[in-house]
Amino acid sequence: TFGSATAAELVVGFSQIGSESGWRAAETTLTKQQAEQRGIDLKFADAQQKQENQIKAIRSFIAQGVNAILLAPVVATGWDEVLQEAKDAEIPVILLDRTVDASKDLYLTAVTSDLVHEGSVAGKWLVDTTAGKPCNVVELQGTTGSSPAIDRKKGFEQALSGHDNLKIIRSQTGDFTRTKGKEVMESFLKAEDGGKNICALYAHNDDMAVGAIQAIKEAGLKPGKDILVVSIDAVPDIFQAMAAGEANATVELTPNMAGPAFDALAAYQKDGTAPPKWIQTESKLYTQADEPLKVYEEKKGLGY
Amino acid sequence: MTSFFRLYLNRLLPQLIALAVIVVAVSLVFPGFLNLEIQNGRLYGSLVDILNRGAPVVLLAIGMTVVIATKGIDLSVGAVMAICGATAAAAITSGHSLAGTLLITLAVGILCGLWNGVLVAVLDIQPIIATLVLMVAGRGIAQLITEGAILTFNDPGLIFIGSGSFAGLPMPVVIWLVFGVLIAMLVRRTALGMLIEAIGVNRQASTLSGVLTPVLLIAAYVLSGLCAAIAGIIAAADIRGADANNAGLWLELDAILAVVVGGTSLLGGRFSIAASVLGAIIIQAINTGILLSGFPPEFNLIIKAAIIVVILVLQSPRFRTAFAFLVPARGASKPSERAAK
Amino acid sequence: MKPKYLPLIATLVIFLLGYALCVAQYPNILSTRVIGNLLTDNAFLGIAAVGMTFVILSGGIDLSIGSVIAFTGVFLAVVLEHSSIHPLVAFAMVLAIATLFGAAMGAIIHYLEMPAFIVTLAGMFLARGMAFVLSIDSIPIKHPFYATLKGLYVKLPGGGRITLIGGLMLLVFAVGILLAHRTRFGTNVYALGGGTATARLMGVPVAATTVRIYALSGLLAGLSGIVFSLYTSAGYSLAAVGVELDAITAVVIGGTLLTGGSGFVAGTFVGTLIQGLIQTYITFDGSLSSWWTKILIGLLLFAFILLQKGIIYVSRHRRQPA
Amino acid sequence: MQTSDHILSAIRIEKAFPGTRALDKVDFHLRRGEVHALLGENGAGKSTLIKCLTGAYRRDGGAILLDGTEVDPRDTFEAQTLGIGTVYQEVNLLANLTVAENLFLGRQPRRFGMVDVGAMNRRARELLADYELDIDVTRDLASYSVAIQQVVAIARAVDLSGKVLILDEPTASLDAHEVAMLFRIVRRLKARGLGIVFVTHFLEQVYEISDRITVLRNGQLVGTRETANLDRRALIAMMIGRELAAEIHAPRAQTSEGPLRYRFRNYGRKGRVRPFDLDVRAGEVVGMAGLLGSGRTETAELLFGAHSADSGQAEIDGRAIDLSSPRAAIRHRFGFCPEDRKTSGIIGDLSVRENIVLALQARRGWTRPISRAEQNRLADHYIRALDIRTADREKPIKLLSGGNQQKAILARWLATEPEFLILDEPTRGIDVGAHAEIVKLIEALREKGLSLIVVSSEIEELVAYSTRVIVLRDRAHVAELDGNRLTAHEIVEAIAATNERRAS
Ligand SMILES: Nc1ncnc2c1ncn2[C@@H]1O[C@H](COP(=O)(O)OP(=O)(O)OP(=O)(O)O)[C@@H](O)[C@H]1O
Ligand SMILES: Nc1ncnc2c1ncn2[C@@H]1O[C@H](COP(=O)(O)OP(=O)(O)OP(=O)(O)O)[C@@H](O)[C@H]1O
Ligand SMILES: [Mg+2]
Ligand SMILES: [Mg+2]
Repeated sequence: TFGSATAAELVVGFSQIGSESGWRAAETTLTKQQAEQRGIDLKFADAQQKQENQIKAIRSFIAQGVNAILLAPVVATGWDEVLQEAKDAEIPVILLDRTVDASKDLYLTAVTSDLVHEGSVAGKWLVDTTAGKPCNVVELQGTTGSSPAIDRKKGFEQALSGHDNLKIIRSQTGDFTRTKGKEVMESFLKAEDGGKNICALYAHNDDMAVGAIQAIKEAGLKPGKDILVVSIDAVPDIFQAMAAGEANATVELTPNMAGPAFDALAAYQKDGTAPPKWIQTESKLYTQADEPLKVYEEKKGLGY
Repeated sequence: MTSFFRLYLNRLLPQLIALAVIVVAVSLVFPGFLNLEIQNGRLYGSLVDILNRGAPVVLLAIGMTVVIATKGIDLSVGAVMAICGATAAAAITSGHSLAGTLLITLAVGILCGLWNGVLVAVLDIQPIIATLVLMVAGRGIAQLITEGAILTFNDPGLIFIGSGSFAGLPMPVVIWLVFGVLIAMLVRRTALGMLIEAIGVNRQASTLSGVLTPVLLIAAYVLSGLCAAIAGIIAAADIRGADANNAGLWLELDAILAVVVGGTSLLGGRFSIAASVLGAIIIQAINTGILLSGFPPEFNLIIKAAIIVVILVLQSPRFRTAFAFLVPARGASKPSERAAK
Repeated sequence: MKPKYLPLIATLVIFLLGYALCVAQYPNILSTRVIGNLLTDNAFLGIAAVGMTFVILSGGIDLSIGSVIAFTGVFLAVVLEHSSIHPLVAFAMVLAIATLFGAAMGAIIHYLEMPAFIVTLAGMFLARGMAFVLSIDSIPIKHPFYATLKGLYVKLPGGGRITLIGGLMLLVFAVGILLAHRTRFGTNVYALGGGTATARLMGVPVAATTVRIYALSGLLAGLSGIVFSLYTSAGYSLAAVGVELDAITAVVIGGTLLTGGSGFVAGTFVGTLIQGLIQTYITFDGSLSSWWTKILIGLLLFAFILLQKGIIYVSRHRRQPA
Repeated sequence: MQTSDHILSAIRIEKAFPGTRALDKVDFHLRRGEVHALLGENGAGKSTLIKCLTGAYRRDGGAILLDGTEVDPRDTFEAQTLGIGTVYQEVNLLANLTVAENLFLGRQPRRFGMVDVGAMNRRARELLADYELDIDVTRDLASYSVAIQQVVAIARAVDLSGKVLILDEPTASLDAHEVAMLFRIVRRLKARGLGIVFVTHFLEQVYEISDRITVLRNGQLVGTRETANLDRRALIAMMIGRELAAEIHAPRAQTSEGPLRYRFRNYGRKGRVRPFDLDVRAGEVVGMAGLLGSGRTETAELLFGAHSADSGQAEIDGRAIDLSSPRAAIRHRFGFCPEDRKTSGIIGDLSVRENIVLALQARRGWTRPISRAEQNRLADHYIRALDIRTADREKPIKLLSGGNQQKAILARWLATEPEFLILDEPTRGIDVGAHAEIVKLIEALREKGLSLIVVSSEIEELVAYSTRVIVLRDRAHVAELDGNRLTAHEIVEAIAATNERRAS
């Protein structure tokens, strides 16, 4: 009974980046669900995409004396000082979905996927699918300067290197949004001979891919056949597109980062077991062969 | 009538020249730029894309012009777009008819405008701050409606507004053309335009002359809200979903920029809706041009800033007086004036 | 008391009231730790807002400061990583660049008679664009000198601390107050806000003053960028998006008229603290979803403005001579 | 040309604005120790000449000699450092700065690089003491009346003028007492050897103070004369280029009293005007006299609904009416020409045409626009009728000279065909010719059966056209003079009865 009482009083602060995408909304929902299931009192702080707000939030958490802090860092750098403060206050910090450039002893563990790896999974799928046939690829980048955009580009390029049949002919930012994805794709299509020059699209997230698919259709081409579509995140809507044969593959970034994080925290609180410094989530590849409609139904209710 | 048009052309000349220069410059970098063809019964080509993609900013700029003419500013239009897009998506997915959905959405836009207008006209709060409240809170309201997700819909009627076409033109283009002409007629065929300009130049003197200042001020913000609502519907219909997080994000700045590129002073007074529409098209032409040019995206902002600075410098009053002899606008129109008579 | 102090007093009263309410709900907010954090966390905003106050007092606006902050950070990070230049030298370089950048905008505004809103909007695109071109990655700054600077703080009883950057903000506000109210330049700024044409007729050097105002704003944005880079030990081109709006808000809820000519640097200080307080309160509450956070910030902003109006209205009416 | 005794010479000054030649090779010579009146009709170019002299405008041609050496002030600051102090037309100080800051802007006393506010305030008080003004110099200028602001502007210019003092209609908003004070100071400066340029439309003042007169007409120099050798008629002829037919102060025509139409009972507003009773008949001109700040403008604003009354009621033809806003008043065919035309009169960026039709359009509502042809007709009619000097009706009104702006605002109300017209200082800043026109116009309107309320600081003028004069003091109506008692002397007596009370 003593143990359960302390568990009930466990207060965890969660500094979330914001709510800039459906994926992040799902992550927030799942984190809250997981906390509720475990009887954790979750203090949630939305940083509106600003690092300074996240730092303020962590400082406030420390001032309030929470038992642990979850941090989804908006950017990798600049956390040393505030993490040191948390450490001084003996509050364990767990990083969610992105890592930081700080000494590893400043946080308990990081539950993340490997962004570079995601890009290379997508790239590898394209390499395998085209099987040596020449193919011009256009790329829709995420927000310029954001770490997913940089790493997913890097991973994709790594996977493509050495396969001279694959060429990235155009690469622009679509700001991770559907609207911009559609607009940029429209201009790609115009610029590349009405799209006849393009054989595949790689989008840094599914939302841009969904927008681009519409642009491809409106240009009179068949997405998924005339132009292969591969993207990252595995949000529900892309499975609908895959079911309709309009998208070919997506790499999952699971929104359930909190589950493993809370497990690690519980173990640590119980008997001080230090978890590994990096708990990597799986970057699973989904293709049209994976019963997309079924996956869609599973994911629909998660708050994407 | 001819002199009316000449006056009009004279007013729009700098914007037309700027647009022409950009179009020529882009088509030099990208030769296919001017191609137009009929595909699936609609015009297809980069120029059409500019008109189509520019729709939200054009619509916002129409409302913004009137607000700015009253010496105000409306920072909330981007957020109102998001609210209205979310409202439309929520309404249509919860089973309302298309007409009902549109009515609800427009009403919400008008309500937002009313809120801003009351803050400015009745509570006498400075426009930037008054509309900042809704700018900050509005996106939250939009997310409250969609619960942070992208609310997708499949209603063909609503989708038609975003990607259908009418008489060969994309629907968004048709909508802003019709709406723009309507509003321009409304302000210029009635006395509204003059009264609004009077308020913008000297609110106190206008009130003393019997102008119904508070009502007109509120009306200006209501129009801006309405424009944002239409823009929000178009943006949502375009991607078949309401993206509360990103719809209209920072578009208020583009809209203000469009108004200024169109030559309307931020200090209020004289305004031209046609010029603001051209301003918006110029900005979209820059954006599309950058996308077509194939530069790495890191350079987007620099290129955009540079072009805007050049356009603004060219139409700044100082520059125009200093180089008046280069611009034959006034001098050259004289002989033709004589010829016309 | 003179009527022109009313908005300032109103803001102060509102801040104290708000603070008392927060403390009533979360007594922890009274701790020196929270107070120290309030200064440290808002240092960069406060410094930038001082520059913004001068700009707004003169009847202008500067939308470029957020981008300049980002540019400064990236510049410092790149310079410190790729060369052996001492941070102090790099600071001097970046301050010079930021000042020149501001001065150039001021010159364009004055000599080409273009609206400040647009010139600085272009400046905002340009500065962030330059940051992108320097580097799109976020670059950590690992220079030992940074660690030294961050180690400088005054411990308060109760675990709070006044850090170097928090202290710097207080210093900048003090200097700003002197500059506004005790120098000819300061009076000239108010004069421009009262009406450029009149000011010109009265012999105010309009050109020099305008250029200096935007140069000052650039300088302070650069300083704010240095503070931000100290705060985060990194340079990142996407940092500080929208800080200009926060700064404008701080200035305006501090009681300065956006139309220029009336207001106080000290008010901006309180305005900055009010914004920090809203943020702190929301984090302490910790139960709000992302969207309710935004809505609440908007509503609190509205409440502050309304309250300010109310206080001014009521006291004006009471002072009306019978 | 010998320039030895000329402290300031302007030679063949040219200045053109789009559509107007404001100055056409104008020569102007100012001697040491003289008061030189610069006269001309509205729009003759007086203010423009002054602005060219002080560098506020860049001149297109010509030269300026100060003390025999050519100078070229690039801006007003340079002119100030050269020793030219100027009061520009209309109050041109910064309302948001304190009185002391206005006085010492750009030359605040400093200690250790910081402005020494204590010293500045002390010196400001000393400076104003010369003008018998004992006010709190640390308050914003905005908190003082137009008259006080004007005195401050004069004090500043005088203090700046090492060699030359230029006064562009400084007396427009001053009363006799303040004018006398100003003239004392001007004479003192003159004795010190300064050259003083004085622009005004009050010919009495010209003859009282000036040594020489230069007249401009349509941007051209008409001539310079010794004041002593130029009689009034000749002067007016020089200014308007013909003989002025009617005598300016024509004796008041006997009036035929119309029916009582407007009744105000116990009408007032706390803190502004003490409740008063006022009856106005059709075909009657009620003048309002009083010192500056006595509450005339506030009474006028109250009657027009610019501020709503909080006591008493108003009636037209025996029916109670609501006058809570300008619109309500306009519905009852009220019209109001405000005293401060810059902030509450003109719509600067709009054209003369739009300014003239504005009130009419506002009353008709936005759905019933006045056609462009009708607007043109109205504008042209009033431009001709009131002799508004403008290149064309599409010129932005802010580019008109001050007097012509005033006429355009008058036209705005006449276009609405009002029945009750409130004019606050309608002749301020208006030239002799136009002055006579406006007086004639007031008479004509009265004869047409209108009721008028006219606020004016020119008592002679009030006597000329009023059927009755109300005297105000300390925001209260204290006397009503009509019939035989309606003389300048009686009015002055009524005003002066408690002059000692207006200390502060
Ligand atoms: N900035 C300007 N732009 C265009 N025209 C102007 C400008 N300033 C003055 N004018 C014109 O120049 C002429 C001379 O104006 P000015 O103000 O010098 O007259 P004034 O003699 O001072 O008249 P008043 O007695 O009414 O003050 C007028 O026709 C006026 O319309
Ligand atoms: N001595 C004073 N000190 C401060 N404010 C004053 C003083 N005298 C008048 N005022 C203010 O200036 C304004 C002048 O009052 P008002 O305009 O009604 O008087 P007026 O008789 O019309 O004088 P004016 O000829 O200046 O218009 C009022 O608002 C009053 O508050
Ligand atoms: Mg004049
Ligand atoms: Mg008056």
